[in-house]
Amino acid sequence: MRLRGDTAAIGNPGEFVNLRLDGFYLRRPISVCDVEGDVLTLIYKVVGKGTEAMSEMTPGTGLMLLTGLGNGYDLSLSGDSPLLVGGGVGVPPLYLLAKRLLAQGKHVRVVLGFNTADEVFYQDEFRALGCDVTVATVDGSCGVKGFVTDALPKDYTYFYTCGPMPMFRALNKAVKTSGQFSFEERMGCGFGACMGCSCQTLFGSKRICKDGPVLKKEEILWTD
Amino acid sequence: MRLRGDTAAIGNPGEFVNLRLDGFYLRRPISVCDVEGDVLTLIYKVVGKGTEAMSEMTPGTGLMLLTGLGNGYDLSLSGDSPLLVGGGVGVPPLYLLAKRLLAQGKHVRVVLGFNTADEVFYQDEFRALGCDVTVATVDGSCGVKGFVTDALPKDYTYFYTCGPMPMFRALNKAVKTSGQFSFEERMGCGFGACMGCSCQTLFGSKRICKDGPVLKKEEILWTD
Amino acid sequence: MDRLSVNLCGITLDNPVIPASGTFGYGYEFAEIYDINCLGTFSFKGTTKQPRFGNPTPRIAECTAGMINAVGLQNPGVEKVIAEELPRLKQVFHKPVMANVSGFSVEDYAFTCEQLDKEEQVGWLEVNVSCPNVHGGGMSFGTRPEAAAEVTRAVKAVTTKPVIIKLSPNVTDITEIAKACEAAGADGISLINTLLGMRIDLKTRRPVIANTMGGFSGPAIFPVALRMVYQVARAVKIPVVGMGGVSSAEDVLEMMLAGATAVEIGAQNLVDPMASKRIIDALPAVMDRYHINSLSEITGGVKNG
Amino acid sequence: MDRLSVNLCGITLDNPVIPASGTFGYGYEFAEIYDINCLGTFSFKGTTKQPRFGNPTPRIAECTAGMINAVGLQNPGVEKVIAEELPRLKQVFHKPVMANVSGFSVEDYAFTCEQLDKEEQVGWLEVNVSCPNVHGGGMSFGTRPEAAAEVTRAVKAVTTKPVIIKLSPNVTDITEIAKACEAAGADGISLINTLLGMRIDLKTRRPVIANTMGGFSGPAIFPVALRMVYQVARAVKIPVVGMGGVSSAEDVLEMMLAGATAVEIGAQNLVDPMASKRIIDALPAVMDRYHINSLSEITGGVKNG
Repeated sequence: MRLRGDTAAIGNPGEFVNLRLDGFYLRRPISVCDVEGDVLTLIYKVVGKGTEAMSEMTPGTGLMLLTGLGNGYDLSLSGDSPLLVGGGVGVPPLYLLAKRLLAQGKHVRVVLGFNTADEVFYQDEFRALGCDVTVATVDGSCGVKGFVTDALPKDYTYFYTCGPMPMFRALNKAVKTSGQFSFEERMGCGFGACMGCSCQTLFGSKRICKDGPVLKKEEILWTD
Repeated sequence: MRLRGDTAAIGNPGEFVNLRLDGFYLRRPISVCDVEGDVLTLIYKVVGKGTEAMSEMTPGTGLMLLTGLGNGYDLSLSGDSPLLVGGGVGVPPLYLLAKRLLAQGKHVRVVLGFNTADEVFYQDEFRALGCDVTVATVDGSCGVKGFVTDALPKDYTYFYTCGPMPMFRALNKAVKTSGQFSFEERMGCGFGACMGCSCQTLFGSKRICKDGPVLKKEEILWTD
Repeated sequence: MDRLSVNLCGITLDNPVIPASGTFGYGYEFAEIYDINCLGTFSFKGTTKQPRFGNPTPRIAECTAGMINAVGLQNPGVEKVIAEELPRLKQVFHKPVMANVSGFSVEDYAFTCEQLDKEEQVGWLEVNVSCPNVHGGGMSFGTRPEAAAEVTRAVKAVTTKPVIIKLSPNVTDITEIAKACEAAGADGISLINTLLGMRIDLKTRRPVIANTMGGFSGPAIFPVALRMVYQVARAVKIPVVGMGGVSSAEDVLEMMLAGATAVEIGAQNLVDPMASKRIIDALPAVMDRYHINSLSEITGGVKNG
Repeated sequence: MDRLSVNLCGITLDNPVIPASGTFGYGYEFAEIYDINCLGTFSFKGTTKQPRFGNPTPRIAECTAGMINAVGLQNPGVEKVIAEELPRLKQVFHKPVMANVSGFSVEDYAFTCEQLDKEEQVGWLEVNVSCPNVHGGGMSFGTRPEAAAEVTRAVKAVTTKPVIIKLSPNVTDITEIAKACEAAGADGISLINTLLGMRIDLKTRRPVIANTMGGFSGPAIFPVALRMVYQVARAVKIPVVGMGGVSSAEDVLEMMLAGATAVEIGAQNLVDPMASKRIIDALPAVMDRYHINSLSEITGGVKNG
């Protein structure tokens, strides 16, 4: 979905917007995939009635959304050759991140994980940016057979990731460097008021929507 | 408001339709003003949020409605020169009634009552049909000064009326013949299921939406 | 056994969808619109010993995602219901029907249930101890465990058909009342009746409802209804009939997972006369989407959070 | 006196609009969006004696016209609130603030209230005896008149500021509890806290909320809230603060006609961060439409139906 409007509040890659949808009480948080001038690109998967309604919107429809939500990724720690690891619906926010890192002259490696070939998306877009892209599918129908952890490069200076919890757990064990994880949680407000999405960290409780969604490896309290 | 659709279920003048409006739980009952082929004409006054929403609809919008609701007027009792008395928002249903009576070769007299000249509507349409029309306004700014009861013709064979309760009470005392009144009430379903709009009559309780909205003079139980 | 069918107190229903009392009359208004024999059954208009006109109008108020009604048990009385309504009902509906009964004294309830129990087409007696719209009766029986139990015992003593007690949600602990009814011999529990609600007309500064307050129903109350169905289903062993804001096949499944054996559809019948049929027609596809083979298997199937 | 201003327990508010506890944090998230000094006041995040992380996630479920939350009184504890939160709050809000307090024992409530009572900026203590999301405390105090009265007495004994008791709607007769609090010395009553609700995820067949049930709020509950405000306002002589699904200036007027002196805005702040400001800005025009000169005149102004 591409939207045109005031994107001034959108800063770091890894931030999200919160969409108001007719007939739904709560807003829908969607991570920012790309922003170019006043054009905002959001990529979402139809998982429930809300995203279903979004998929049925016709071009030209007006949407109310809150922008610039969440902390986003901290690029200052990337080093020269950062690694970006995306799993399924976690892939989109890495696109703007890759763009920004490349603009800083970094060598960006991207590993994208999916269940099967039909689910693979955006690998060409990442390549077009100039990233070095590896795809992994669980059933081997595209790229490396297995999980993203089976497709990690040998050396990288730092990592950034977004994806499902099982991937995070595996990745956390597999990585050799420090890095940042972008988490998902059911949110009430999306701007830090309701404490609906709090999680425990090694440094006290954090709100995924306001203190997150990106947390550094060192602060995460792994539970299962 | 003009709507195009299946009007097959619409029979008698005095029937109503029940409109489903986005964002409102209950439907809105609106009396049928006219029906020509597949074109249905509804005239409504903006009194609340529902009618306000209707007034903001753009041409081409689709609407869900139940048609052919209520009993409507019984034309068989009209005699040769029936009298139609409408007050304010009660005027519209009399239009289709007048049309049908004229089609039967009756001489139709119409008395329309309003508060003031700015509220007057549809008198020309009734004249265009070939009715003998008298308008009364409370402040005398148009037609006869006073209430519809101050503008009744001397002789008529029967009467049909729609309007507010105070007008009904006055009219009931003033008329010389029998006739039919079309009532308004807050409705739940509009088709006789919920008993939300029941009223007492001399012949037991009746549902305005199903056994009405039209009641004969002889069955009405006048309270206070 | 068909994948939609369920068994309610020994009687098999083709499906668990039951239009709720007071939203379906005695069936014929709907029979003009579709063949109501597609329903599991329906619960007819609440019947009392004496005829009642009910409350003054306005009896209806609109709310966000719901409505308030204060009809007040308008009905012709049990004698006329048996003499006039049931024969007409028999013409359009050919399955066991649920007889909904209200009263103002324990004797009222017993008398009316005893009469209806003798009617061949009556399959279940749904005893409404929870009407919010009548004074000195109705809900007062549903807010005290002893009173609800007393009504249950009195009705069971004079009837042979399954007795389902319909409970009010306007209580601190609905499981107490459900357990009291079960102990007194109830064959099932149905819930929830309407929440007590109110609206004020800003123009007139009067309550929209002539009776001041009324029963609030519609999709707005679904989460409260689901919670109470879940609580009661875990508190009693007898079948639970869930209702309250159900307006889709998905809602029916959610109610059943929470513990309902069958599900009543209320206000939705009023805003969409085809609602109950639409829900029944939608069930198979929605069941497929959630990998549900047979409805009778999912009652109470919710896993712990 | 301005046409919007009202007096709550001896303190004049510029307007009756008060963001409700748990939907406005300690104010600064909103202060980033607009100048919150336009508010009558606001009730800050429920504070307890000890720090609390609250319940496991998911804590939020969406419903038709509302939401369920089960945050479970997450807060840093009264000591940190006084040491860290209130100084920050003072930077962005320059009016008396309402301190919302919860506890797990009568002593908890008294201790926490005594500490907050000493804080200069605290104008009122709102004592929450109605949190549905914590076990062995919260709501249990709000469902028994004696318990609510005991908390009230204990708090009043150690405080000087007006004490407003926040009641639970999950009871059979809320007026009993309100009257018990009034008799025990409460200076005001606020209601309603959330209705206990539940949703089930059809995909996982688990409750959407990790804690199984939670507090249901939003426009869906407005008719229930209005009814209870009406009942309580007629049962007690102390001021009533109305809340529950209020999302427009019209809703504010309806609450005040029902008997509210001031009105809290809850869930609406979460879906529209500007909601409380929008409502305040809309009030004058809406008052004109309904010929209301001054808000302080309409409290309890509903005529009999």
